[in-house]
Amino acid sequence: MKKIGWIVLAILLLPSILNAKEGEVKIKIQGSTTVNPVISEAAEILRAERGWTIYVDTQGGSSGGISAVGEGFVDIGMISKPISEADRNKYASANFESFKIGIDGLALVVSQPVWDSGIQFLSKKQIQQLYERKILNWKELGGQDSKVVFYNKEPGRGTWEVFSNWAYGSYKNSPLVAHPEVGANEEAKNKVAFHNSAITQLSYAWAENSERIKAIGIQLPTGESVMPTKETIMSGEYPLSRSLFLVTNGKPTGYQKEFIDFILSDRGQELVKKYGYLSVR
Amino acid sequence: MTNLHSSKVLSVKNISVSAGDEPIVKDVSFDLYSNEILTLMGPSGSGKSTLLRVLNRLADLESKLNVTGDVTCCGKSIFENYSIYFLRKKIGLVFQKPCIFPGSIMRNVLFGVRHHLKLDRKEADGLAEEVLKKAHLWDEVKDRLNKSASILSLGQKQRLCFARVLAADPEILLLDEPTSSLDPHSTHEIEEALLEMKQTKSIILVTHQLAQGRRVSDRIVFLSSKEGVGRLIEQGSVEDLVSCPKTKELKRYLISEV
Amino acid sequence: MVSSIRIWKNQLFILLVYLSGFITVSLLFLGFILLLSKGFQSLSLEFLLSPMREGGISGGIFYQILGTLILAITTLFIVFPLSMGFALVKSIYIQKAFVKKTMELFLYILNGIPSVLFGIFGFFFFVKYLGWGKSWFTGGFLLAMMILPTTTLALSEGINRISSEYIENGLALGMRKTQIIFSIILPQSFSSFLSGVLLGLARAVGETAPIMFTATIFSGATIPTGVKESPILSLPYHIFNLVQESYHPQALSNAWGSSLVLIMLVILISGIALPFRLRAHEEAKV
Amino acid sequence: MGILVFVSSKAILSKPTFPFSVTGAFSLIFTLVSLLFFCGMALFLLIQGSPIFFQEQLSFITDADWFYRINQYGAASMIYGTILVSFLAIVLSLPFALGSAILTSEFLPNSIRVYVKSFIELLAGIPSVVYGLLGVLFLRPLIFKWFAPFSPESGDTLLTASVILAVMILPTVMSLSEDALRGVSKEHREVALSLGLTRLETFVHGVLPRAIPGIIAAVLLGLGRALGETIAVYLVIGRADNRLSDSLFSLKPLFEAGQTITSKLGGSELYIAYGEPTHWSAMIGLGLILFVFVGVIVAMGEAVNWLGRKYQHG
Repeated sequence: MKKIGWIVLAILLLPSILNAKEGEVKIKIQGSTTVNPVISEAAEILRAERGWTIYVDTQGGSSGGISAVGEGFVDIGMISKPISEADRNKYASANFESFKIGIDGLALVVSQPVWDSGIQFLSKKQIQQLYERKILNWKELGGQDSKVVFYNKEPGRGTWEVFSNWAYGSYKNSPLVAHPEVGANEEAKNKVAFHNSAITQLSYAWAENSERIKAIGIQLPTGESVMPTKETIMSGEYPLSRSLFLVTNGKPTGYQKEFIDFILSDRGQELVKKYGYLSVR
Repeated sequence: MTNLHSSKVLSVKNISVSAGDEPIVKDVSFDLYSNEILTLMGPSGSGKSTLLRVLNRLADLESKLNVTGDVTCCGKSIFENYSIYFLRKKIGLVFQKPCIFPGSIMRNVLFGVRHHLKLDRKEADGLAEEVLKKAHLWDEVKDRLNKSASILSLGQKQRLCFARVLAADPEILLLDEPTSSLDPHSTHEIEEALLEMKQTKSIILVTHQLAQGRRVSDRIVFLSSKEGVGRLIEQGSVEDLVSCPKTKELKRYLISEV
Repeated sequence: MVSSIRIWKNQLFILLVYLSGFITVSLLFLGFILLLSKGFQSLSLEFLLSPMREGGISGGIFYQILGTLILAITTLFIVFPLSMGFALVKSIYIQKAFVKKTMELFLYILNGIPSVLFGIFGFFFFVKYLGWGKSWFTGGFLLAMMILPTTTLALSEGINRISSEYIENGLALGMRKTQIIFSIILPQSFSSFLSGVLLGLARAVGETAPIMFTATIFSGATIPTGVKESPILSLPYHIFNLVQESYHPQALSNAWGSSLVLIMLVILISGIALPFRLRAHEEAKV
Repeated sequence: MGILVFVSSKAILSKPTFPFSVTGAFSLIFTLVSLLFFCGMALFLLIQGSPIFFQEQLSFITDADWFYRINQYGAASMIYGTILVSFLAIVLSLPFALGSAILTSEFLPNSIRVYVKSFIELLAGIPSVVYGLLGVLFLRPLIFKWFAPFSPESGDTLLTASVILAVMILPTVMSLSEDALRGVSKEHREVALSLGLTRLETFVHGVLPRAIPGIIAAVLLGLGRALGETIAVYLVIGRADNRLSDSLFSLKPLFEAGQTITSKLGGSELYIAYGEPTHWSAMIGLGLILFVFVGVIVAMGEAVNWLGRKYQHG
């Protein structure tokens, strides 16, 4: 017991002993699953080529990223919405620097059967009624007779905030609703794909050319309707779009700056395009 | 007649033991001289075993027992100026029921002593052989020392326990009815070993078999239970007590045993 | 003549028992076989040894396996001495029965605490309050605390089974308390202790909730250096992420593969525990 | 005299090197580490979880709506979800668990029994995230198809969560119940059978009375595990807040998405809550409620054991 005792006491005191060993390049990134694919692949490339250690965590989505940067646990935050005033007040001590790395449309995707039954364009009004559960069956919009299931993005997510800002002017006055929530984009896409009469907010890049789910067009107040495509998003004709940002606390220096520059470089933007987003170039 | 030139090794002075308020043993005093076999004899339930456990302070463990009176060993009281561990090394106790620890015969023999002494391989083997010979078990186990001890017979196991106690080289040996459940051959071996042991150690043997007491012991302390409390009735040499018992309890016991 | 109602009721009872038993065992067996077959389809050496790519869609699970092993070893190193100390204090050093009983009740309550509460407390205390960020050590420590009750109870049951005869003989040989602990008590209760530790470890390896907030991240962690801000990947959390991407066939097959590897690990650990459990069982009979 | 003289003169080891027992010291330190951790955890739950109770008093438990954006916290729907899912899991798993426990302990010969028992114990060890995987891939579409007449909202419903939990706790409840049944000595069965009782009567009158405490303890342990399960429930319950049905016994909520305390705690709301005092306190308040639930279950388990022991000897 004497020998084991000394060893274990050392293990319990390990934390203070071991963290003296730093020095190796370590970048910590946390945030939205919308931005994650681009950053994860970039991290893999940089790890292979330059031997950097880059940790990527997607818990909490955009708000998770902002809080992690605000509290200094993470060097770079990935967010799929602009930094709002509320974010700045919550972390007064941090001054957020954001770098736009791409543009992404935000589509409302429906299950394939809903699309096939004729629901291909919806006006903002109709979307609001769906969101507030005033419309409960697709046949009220001329579609198939089945119950509407609205998978709502978790309020902490950037995608949700951008959707609410568009639908209700500002997310603050969006109504309090109780839909089944989905967190990451993967989960949202997964649930709508497996369902036959569901709708959810999803990044356009994720919805583009995938089976079993379809991105619907928006009927503008002027009457004409616009389908979300790379062109309509770029031209701004498609109203629902947002930029993707990397956020740091104060001016990024050293390896963090190099990382952000890499994303903004041609190779980085190639990755942005590879995953269906629009490059900032 | 006690051999005068030998010194007093252990003396028990008015020891009484009670469990809570109910007495078990009342006011017992006797002395143990060096190189002598003293037998505590009497019917079962006369507190013989309890008394024995007082001598190596195993009784301290049972919280409900309280002991009054004193026991001195080589002039010093065992309750004050002895480290309890050293005391138990000096006064070895062999239990009635043999208790074998898991492991080989060799490991069992050295089980006690290896906590007291640092012994290298050679010393350990030498010591094991020495005490196994003293316990008259060597010839039966010498070629399977590393085999598990559980395969031994009951008699062999008891002799192994005897060897285990001897390994720590105690000055005084206490034996609590060691042969009560053993076969005649093992009983004879142990009694032979005790007689040889007498040259170097002093021994207290607890038994209720009169025959064994007469065969082995120099002196006898006869205990009996009056109104459920163990009392010292008579003590003296084997001849005195057996040939001319003074008290009626001893007489009744001798008749019932013969 | 035994009344027919009794016979009929008896037959019904036997039928129901056989039916429910058969359904349960066969369904569970089918599920298990399905799990193994799906898992084996996507298992390959390359899958086991290469790092993860594209968020788990492609590439292997090497660092996930490594992370899970790091967690398991840390948990073992922490729970082993802690529960040994706790059990020794509870069964040997403490004499008063009342204190022993409260310590035992304490363990039963802790055994019931849901694992997510360990995750949240870990998140608050280690990640945020102490400022360690996500760290493999926190994960190992929390898992160790989670299975501490199981292992401690296993050891103290082993100790209580030792007959006082052995201890009395040890005392009579003049052995000190520490020597008695190490040469009599621990050797004889060790097999039930080890089986408790290994079964606890098998459960800890599969836990996700405690490590989700405190030790694992989505990608990028390899071999942790130091303790602060040194997260790891882990099999359960990886499966948790892949399950949510199961529309993607490659992600789905990776999920099956990872599940199979995790189950293999659990079976391996419980398999090692088997001989000790049998020996502990024998000791209980003796 | 040979070795013995040599032996007694050697340095006597029994004098300790330290004034106190090192093992005792280390055992105490390690016990303190464990006690400190768990008291810290209990204090954490109490101190951080109680402000919400002071602020909302009982409405935190009775109010169903949880809208953290306007700092309105009501845990009723989650408490309802947790209780409904856990008890339904027990109800669904008990007949099968007991059935197979009786089968293996009473009817199966020893050779087969060992294989079945070790297979079931193996299943008890399978991690819950793997059950989640099975649930998402097989159970969800199945529930969606089979219960179409009840028009379930989607595959993720309280029912799916209950079934997943039932399958998860089945092995544990079964193997513990079987231990309880095997605990009854063979003589009881032989005596009853020799009196001409049928297998059913032998079981009901001979075996069951003595095994009841063990079985109840097994059920309570299963319930405790069902209450505390996070990951598998998180994946299949749909995570919809504020779903509290008006009447307690209507079947409708079973076919709708819902939320339990664990699925809320397991989500990413924890990240959003950190830093907002009331929101954080509400989340930890949920943890406190769960802690109380489990404490009650364990206390009931202890009471059953204690009663069982008392009547066993009575």
